[in-house]
Amino acid sequence: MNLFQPALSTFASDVDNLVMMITAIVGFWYLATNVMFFWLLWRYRAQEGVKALYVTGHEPELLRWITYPHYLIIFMDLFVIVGAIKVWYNVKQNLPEPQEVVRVVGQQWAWSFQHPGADGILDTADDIKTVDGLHVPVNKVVHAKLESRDVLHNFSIPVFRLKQDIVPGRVITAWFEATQAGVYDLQCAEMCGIGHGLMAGRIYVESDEDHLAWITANTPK
Amino acid sequence: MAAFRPIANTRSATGIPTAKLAVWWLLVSEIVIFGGVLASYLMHRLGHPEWANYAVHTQTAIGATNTLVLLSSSLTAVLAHQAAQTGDGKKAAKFLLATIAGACLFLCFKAYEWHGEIEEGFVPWTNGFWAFYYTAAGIHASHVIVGAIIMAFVAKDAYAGRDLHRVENVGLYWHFVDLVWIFLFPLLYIAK
Amino acid sequence: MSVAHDHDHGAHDAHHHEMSFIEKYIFPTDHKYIGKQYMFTGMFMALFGGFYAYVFRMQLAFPNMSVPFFGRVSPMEYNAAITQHGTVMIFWVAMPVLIAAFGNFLIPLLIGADDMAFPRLNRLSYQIFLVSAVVLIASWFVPGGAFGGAWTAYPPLSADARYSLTPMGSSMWLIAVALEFAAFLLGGINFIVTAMNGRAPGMKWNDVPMIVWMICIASILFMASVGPLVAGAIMLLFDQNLGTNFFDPRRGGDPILWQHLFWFFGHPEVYVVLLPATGMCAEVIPVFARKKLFAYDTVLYTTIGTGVLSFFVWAHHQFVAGIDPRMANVFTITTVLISIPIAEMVFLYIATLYGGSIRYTVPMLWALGFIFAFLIGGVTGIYLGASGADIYFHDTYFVVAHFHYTFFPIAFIGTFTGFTYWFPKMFGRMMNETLGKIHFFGTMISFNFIFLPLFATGLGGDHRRIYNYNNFPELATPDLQNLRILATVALLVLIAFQFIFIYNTFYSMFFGPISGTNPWKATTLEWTTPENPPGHGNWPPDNMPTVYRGPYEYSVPGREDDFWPQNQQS
Amino acid sequence: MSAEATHDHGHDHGAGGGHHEHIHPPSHYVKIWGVLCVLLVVSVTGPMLGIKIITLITAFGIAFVKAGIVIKYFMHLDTEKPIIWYALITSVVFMVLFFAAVSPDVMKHEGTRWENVAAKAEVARGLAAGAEHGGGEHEPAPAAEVH
Repeated sequence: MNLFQPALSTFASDVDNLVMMITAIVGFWYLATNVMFFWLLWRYRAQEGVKALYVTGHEPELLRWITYPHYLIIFMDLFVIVGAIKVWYNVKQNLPEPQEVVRVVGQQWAWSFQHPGADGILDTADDIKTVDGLHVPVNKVVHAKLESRDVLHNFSIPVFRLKQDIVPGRVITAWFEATQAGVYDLQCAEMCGIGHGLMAGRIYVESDEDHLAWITANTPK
Repeated sequence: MAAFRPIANTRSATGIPTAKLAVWWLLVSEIVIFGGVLASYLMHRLGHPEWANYAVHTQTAIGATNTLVLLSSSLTAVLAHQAAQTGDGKKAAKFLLATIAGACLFLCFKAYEWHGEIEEGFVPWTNGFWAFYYTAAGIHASHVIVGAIIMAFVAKDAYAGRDLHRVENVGLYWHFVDLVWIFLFPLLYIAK
Repeated sequence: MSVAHDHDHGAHDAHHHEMSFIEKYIFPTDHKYIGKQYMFTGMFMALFGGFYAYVFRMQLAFPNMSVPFFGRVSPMEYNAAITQHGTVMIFWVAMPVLIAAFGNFLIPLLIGADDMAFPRLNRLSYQIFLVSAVVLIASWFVPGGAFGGAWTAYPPLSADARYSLTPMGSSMWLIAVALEFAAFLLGGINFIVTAMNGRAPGMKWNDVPMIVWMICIASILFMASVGPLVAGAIMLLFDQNLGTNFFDPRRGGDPILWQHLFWFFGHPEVYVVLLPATGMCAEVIPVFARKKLFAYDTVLYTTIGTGVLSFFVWAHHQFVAGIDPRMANVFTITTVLISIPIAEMVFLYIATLYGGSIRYTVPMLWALGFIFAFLIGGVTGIYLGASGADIYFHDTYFVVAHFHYTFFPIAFIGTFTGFTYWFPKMFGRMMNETLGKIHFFGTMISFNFIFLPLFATGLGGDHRRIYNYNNFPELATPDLQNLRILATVALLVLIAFQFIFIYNTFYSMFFGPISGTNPWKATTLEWTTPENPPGHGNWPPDNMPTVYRGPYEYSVPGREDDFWPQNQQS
Repeated sequence: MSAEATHDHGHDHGAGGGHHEHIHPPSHYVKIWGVLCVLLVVSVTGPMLGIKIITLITAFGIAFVKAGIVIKYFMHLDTEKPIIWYALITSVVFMVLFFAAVSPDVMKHEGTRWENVAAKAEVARGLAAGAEHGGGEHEPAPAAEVH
């Protein structure tokens, strides 16, 4: 059974590694806590003639058992914070120079895409407009200008580990660099009304030659 | 309204009378309600310099008069409290009636003002400024109305010499209504 | 003020006053009856919330099949079902049962008072709540259908009927929620004031049972966070019905503002319901471990720390929702930091078991089950609080599974803990232990089988609020579909086990063995009432309890009994 | 004034059970009301000078002074228990926090990788229309596509 989506953008494996690191940290705590928990439950079950201890919990030699693990949690929190911010900075704040800029427009309940066409510039006569299919070259930094005509939508490509809400009235820029050619799902991940469950798109990641051929074939006359 | 009081009501572990403590907590919840409106208004106002053009049409004179009315009604509210402290329920009731009169006067000015503005075509759906103008002042005005009604009940009891501690409590609420207006006045009228 | 002396007579008169049927059962002011009203209204609403869950889980497992008792689920009905499920479970089940029902029933009893400080305000609070529930239920049957814009109600979808296509449904939903807030503001003021002022003589701050602290701190959190959303609800109502433009970007408004207004309340709200549930554990674990709560003061400080921190984390719900990415870094730090007080609190509860003499009664099992389940909910929250990982997890079933591992323990396991523990005090009879244990294990096992698969589908990329995954090729795989079916089957099992609970409750209420006034041999004041269940006023007015010690004095050395009630002088 | 206010007269009020308070004569409150009225006049006339910094000080600075006077002398918060102070201050601080954390998204119209084009267009349109057209009425909202 292979549940997980492949990691097919330059930052997808960063996100996955962060998830692995968090899994290691919280998995350790989860197991440690549960071992302690169930051991205590078994060890201190009610037994004939055994009276419970009378302690307040403020005795230093007992409270140590709480505070030392606690310092360790604070220490490990730092790893999570630093790791999360590093990935976040790379995906959401840092913006590498674009090699291609596309416009993505969400509306109830369909996608439309505007590609720059042969001249590589948006909003010129040779722009290619498509519905429900976004065509991008592989191994190129692509900027997506996200716009909405009506309500909130979300530009989500699971294989790229990319997700960004589209807010009407705003232009939000997302970036990605695909690492493998193919056809993948592009989904709306923000409640946008009755047809939210129908708002599917496809992203076509093409090699340079295929992409050029697609542009040539579809440039409006 | 000589109400039955549970023992819980008559205790005072904090040293603050129970009803007064409740009013203070009520004010805490009111601060965040008005805080939400005013913070939202303020961030839009600072982000939209063009709203100054719309704010020109608010009538500072009426706003200032209403500020005076509310300040004066706060004075009568605190005088009612003072009378209640000395145990003079009838005097407290009279001062409360004066406060209610202030509330009514405030609402009359408000109605006149809004009538004129609506006549000129400034309605809540005109633009963002007028939406906030009517909403913020409207929530405040609804507090004025509620305060006046509660004061009428308290005045009735106070006149009969019952539950004089309520005079102070309703006064606290009234001063808070006054406080909100003290901030609404410059935000909606003066800043142009 | 100096003449307000008449209350002494008032208090005495009322105890001699015979109450009519209507006064006692329909419009009671007695805190115990109002508590029970809240309890049963909440449980009644849980039936609706559960039914909606059944409808949409069936649709997800068997797309486009006719669901028994419902029929075919249209996309509109699916959206309405998930929206109303969320709204009902949080605002009409978790809030009324955990805060209002237990708060009303327990606070006066545990602090040794005869009633709430303002009994009629209390009754008004319940009545407003009841109206809000009626408005909500009515909104499911109006033309256009129930509101389906998710419980977060993000505009512009919720602000404009041309987008949501539910003109009446969305306004009535909003009015119902606003009324519910008003009810809990009144109730909250009452709880806080009663606990601050109405305590029995001698009860110092560290003699107050933890559940009272928890409910009061929760009420304060609610009060301090809900204001902006009340204002926002008025603004959204105007947007819907007057055509104002607070949240509509076409005309100068800003939809992001609503998200902030909502989550500024929405996140503290999680802790508003969490704290009472942890409070139940703090009461139940010491009783059945026959041991003092481990480090009372520290538990209290971690609670306050959690409450304060909960105001600084709200935007982690909005990491990818269009806020400035730089702000996300601040909120990542605060969010991960909240693990510090919460982890400490869980450790302290576990540490209470050390050296104990643990009896595995039904309430104790539920309390331990809460810790077990909440641990999973807690650790999975770290994934979502870490902004980098949230890019992938946002709005997937991983989120759904995470918050159900917090909310299910809170709203159901916490409630079962408190309900089975205080049942003898509420109804004077014991519940059946065997049925209780069957219900416990059945619920715990099936609950885990609902939500563990959903972590997996979330990792696999399942987005929330999608009524049919067949439209997305990557998600329409048999592997994922089998997990969805597993979750749905587990839900059916879970629902089936609840009938045991319902039977046990109503049978024991009338035919269970008489419990006596202190069946668990507990120390807190509610177990010292002369009558069981306590009569009006709880204690005779001339013999109200006085407190001499803390609430968890179990197994004190040198004493014959292993418990030492708070009101016993020696 | 504060020395007088903190002076303990030991007057016991039934319901309070140990709540002490000093009773001022009515003239005391009338004086405070007079001060408030003078401040009101200043806050209205100050902005008429048309100097921005004076407008800000007189309008908002004086609003805080007036609020302080009402809170201290009318609501008697100065003689109230500290717990009330903490509760009120906390709620105000939370609102400041709310403003601080939300304004980067709502007050600002652009930021890292996003731009609020609708708000910018609204500002430009409103400024261009100028004060004469006053209301800044919108054109009727474009009808949403019907599906």
